[in-house]
Amino acid sequence: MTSAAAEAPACTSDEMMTVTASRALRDGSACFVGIGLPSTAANLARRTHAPGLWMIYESGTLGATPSVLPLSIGDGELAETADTVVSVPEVFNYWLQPGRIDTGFLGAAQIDRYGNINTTVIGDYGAPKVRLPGAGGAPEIAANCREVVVIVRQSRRAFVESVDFTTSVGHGSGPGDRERLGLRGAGPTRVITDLGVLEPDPRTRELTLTSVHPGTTVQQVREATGWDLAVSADLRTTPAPDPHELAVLRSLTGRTPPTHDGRQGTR
Amino acid sequence: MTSAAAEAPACTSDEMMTVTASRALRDGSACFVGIGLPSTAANLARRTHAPGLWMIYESGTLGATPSVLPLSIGDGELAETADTVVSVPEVFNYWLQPGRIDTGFLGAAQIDRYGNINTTVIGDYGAPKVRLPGAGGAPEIAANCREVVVIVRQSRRAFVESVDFTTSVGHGSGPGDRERLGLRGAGPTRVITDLGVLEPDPRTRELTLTSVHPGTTVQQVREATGWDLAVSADLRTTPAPDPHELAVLRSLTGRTPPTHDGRQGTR
Amino acid sequence: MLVPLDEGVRELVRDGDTVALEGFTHLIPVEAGHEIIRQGIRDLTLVRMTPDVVYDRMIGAGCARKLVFSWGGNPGVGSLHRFRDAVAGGWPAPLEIEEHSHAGMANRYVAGASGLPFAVLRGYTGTDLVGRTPNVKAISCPFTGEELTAVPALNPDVAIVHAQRADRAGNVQMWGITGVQKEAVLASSRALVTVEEVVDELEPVPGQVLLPSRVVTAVSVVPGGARPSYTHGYYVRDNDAYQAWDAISRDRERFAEWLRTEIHGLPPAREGSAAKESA
Amino acid sequence: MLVPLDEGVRELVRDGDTVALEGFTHLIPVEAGHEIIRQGIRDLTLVRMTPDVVYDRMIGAGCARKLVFSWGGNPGVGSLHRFRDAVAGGWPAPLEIEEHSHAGMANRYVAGASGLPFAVLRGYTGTDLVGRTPNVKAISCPFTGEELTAVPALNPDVAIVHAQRADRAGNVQMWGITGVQKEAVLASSRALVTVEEVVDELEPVPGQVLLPSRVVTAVSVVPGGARPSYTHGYYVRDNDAYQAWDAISRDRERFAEWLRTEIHGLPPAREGSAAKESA
Repeated sequence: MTSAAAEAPACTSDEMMTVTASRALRDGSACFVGIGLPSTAANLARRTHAPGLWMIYESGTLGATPSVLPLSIGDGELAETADTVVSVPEVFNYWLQPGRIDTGFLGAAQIDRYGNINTTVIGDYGAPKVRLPGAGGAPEIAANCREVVVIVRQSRRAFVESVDFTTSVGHGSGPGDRERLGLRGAGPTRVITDLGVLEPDPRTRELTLTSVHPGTTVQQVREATGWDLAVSADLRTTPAPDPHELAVLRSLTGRTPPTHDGRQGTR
Repeated sequence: MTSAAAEAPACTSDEMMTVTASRALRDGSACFVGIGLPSTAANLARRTHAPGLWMIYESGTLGATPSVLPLSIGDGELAETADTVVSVPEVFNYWLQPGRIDTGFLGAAQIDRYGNINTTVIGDYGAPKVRLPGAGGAPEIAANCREVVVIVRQSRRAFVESVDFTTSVGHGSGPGDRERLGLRGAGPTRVITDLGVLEPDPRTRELTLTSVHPGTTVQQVREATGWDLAVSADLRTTPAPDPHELAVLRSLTGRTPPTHDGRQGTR
Repeated sequence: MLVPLDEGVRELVRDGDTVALEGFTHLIPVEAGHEIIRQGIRDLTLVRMTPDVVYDRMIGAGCARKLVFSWGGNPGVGSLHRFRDAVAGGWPAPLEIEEHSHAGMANRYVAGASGLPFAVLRGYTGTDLVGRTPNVKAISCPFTGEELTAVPALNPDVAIVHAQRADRAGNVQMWGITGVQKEAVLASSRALVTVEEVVDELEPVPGQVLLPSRVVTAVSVVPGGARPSYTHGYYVRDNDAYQAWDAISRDRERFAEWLRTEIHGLPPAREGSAAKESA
Repeated sequence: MLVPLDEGVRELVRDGDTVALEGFTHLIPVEAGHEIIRQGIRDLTLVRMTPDVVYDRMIGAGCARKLVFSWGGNPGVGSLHRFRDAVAGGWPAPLEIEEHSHAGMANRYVAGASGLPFAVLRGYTGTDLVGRTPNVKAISCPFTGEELTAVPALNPDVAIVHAQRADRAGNVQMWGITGVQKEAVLASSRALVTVEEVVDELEPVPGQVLLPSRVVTAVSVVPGGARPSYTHGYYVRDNDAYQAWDAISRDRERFAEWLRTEIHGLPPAREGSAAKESA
């Protein structure tokens, strides 16, 4: 058993990222799930260590237990397998806003050193280089979930010194900002990438590399980051996926039709 | 046919009041119905001249078509026969508040010359002579229905110079008051009693006797009123119930168990 | 999660709590109210849109310090005599009251369920309700300048509701007229639900409201727990009992006797011949 | 009440209107959107939480002057290319945008449905959305002083939604994921509903939302009217069509050809050999 990591089957960096994200979800907790990597990670968690994970999709399906990965936040199977389906205003007002959701999963087109997220626009708002889908549920997920986990592939394009547009507030410009803004959740507690895991420094709130995935070097992570990335004194190596996790993940993604490409962030 | 009134069967003053109230409801209109006389009048209307009357009870039953008079605003038959049952917040917020209801029916323990209504307390609020049930849905029915019809037995005890407590605003203290208060409905357009019909004077908003029931004198109505009651120059005699109306009313009340005594105002 | 009623009340309801036993004619948690009387819980702030016979009993038994409500009556019958006696006569204890309109109370629960400190509505304006509580204030629309009314959120310590059934995980299902119960449960710190029965699987029903187990603290199986009100699909309203309450509750002594025999299961105090028929 | 789709659109939707074709992945009124394109209606302010391919088509066809939204994408696929081209390239016409969060848009509809000028929520704070529209403002709780966010009501001229079925009186029934459609209909001055079928009696269904006929202006029977989205209980989502839209919409000419053949039923313009296969 001590050599489990060494024996772990080879996996892709996306698989590494998804399995790591799934492990961030506690059994019995409530999770606000977006389509794409968050949904894959949540469904993996529910089929491995967290069978009691309670998944909410913003379409109003509370406690959905889909047998395949949904292609959209409004797939029919989510409604069919949910404990109940409520209206969209109810999801946001009665479930998300009062802080009933433990974990919110978010994607990002850009993220800065304080975990602030852009999913709106690259470049100037009035004359955009790339117009992105926009906010969706993200601003209030980031504000009101007890904690937020961000899943995003790491690159200098995505990990920027300063986001072009703050769609969702992470830790603002540092300590005390969330409190000043009246945001009641803890904000991003983990950013899980294909290279490693970043967590806000408890003192400075700056995202700090706390774990690198097996086979990845700190230098590689720093090179994929658009700011001078801090590294934890207590840097760990992310435990590799175990064979069961990988088998379940591959079975899940294998059952998913090809139109689902897993790159849609919060939906 | 011209002698229909003369041939009308003898009826009680309560029957006269209920039939007159039922005639105030237009076919196809939406009516916010309270238990007691309003419910009796609305159900009578639906079985006579207004088969398309759409009845809302504040319990959330929209479009109920009960076969007997309900004993409470939350009877099971209301739910079973309704087009749909919605939550209580939805009744008030989505249906009453935006002005979707044509007619609100209200009862009163006291009513003053401007149609302001008390259903809260007789005497001093802190040391009441009679503690009444309170507001219920009445303040917002009075504010937000397109018009309000009040049904109340006429007496000096009920028709007072000034109400001990304004539970629901009628025409305030006269012309322009509803507009100043931001109340969007027209307020009480008719007060139907066991003696006659009072309507607000178009200029002064003061309740004015516009119709007396057959066999009732103006003097009788004035004696049952706690202020110097104005009488319309165009005073009419209320058309008596026709035999069909009376037969339907008696069949309705005959099917209603004796626990229903019809004196409960807005519920 | 599944506990006997006495245990559920003992664990969830404490002296001094703000408690909402909600129900809109249908599904009124009457038995839970009786258990609160039985346990002698005191100084409660009772909250409910439509306090009826169960609150009349709790007030008469001395459980309440304050009542927050919008319409207090015996539906289809008339007045609540114990409530009147407490307000006007201070018996068995003075009862503070805070009253609202239905629209106001409903929106106060909605704000509470939504994690907001207040709600906005078109209501109260021009009425004497405004001057009788600090909990109604004017608010201006920041876009149009129009003046509206604000009421603060209601967030009871405990909500108590009755429902048709629950599953073993504690998910609760109710249907028919469901009133403001969902909002009351979501607005409260704790929730006790009495149900007619527990089933393996909650077959969906048209018009159902489902309360996920994570917002329910305890479920107690209490068949008939809403009597004399009704449970849609299980039993009908006992209209005679509401009528009978009028006579029982008019008189302090007759009410005390009712409490003694019907709630506490003691032998009648006044009639020697009836003393053998203990409950 | 029951009218053909072309007549319903002609009577309810006018140049310059604010129109909300709502649907949350499920029950998207795609055919009604196509009919708007076909009738050449212009200068619309399009409102929707989740503009997807049908709005991409309407924008590309030049129907829209402005878009009010919270998430614009091709669900499960990626970007909306016609939307992007209108925003970044001004083609075929400049598109003004006003963007919100989902929570903000949902509450704007709720306020609109409730006859209130604004809604209050915990949202937007600290984001750059705030500076980009005058329609997000701070508001203080009059009881606690806490600062929250206000958004103005949305009250479109016309709401257009798709539902499973209606009865002959025009009562509409939908179930499955029902999103924000009830609020959109109640918030709007007029409402057009396309349905899969008309039935004599609307048998109640668990989870249903019923829109009483008095809030529905017109019903049109349009079987398959939500394709390529889905209608719960009738047909499933055509995921390939969403995928295919990505390629069609990337290119202005290919999109124009698609409009010509698929919406206007004209023969292909570019391929001589295909000209005989007119739609």
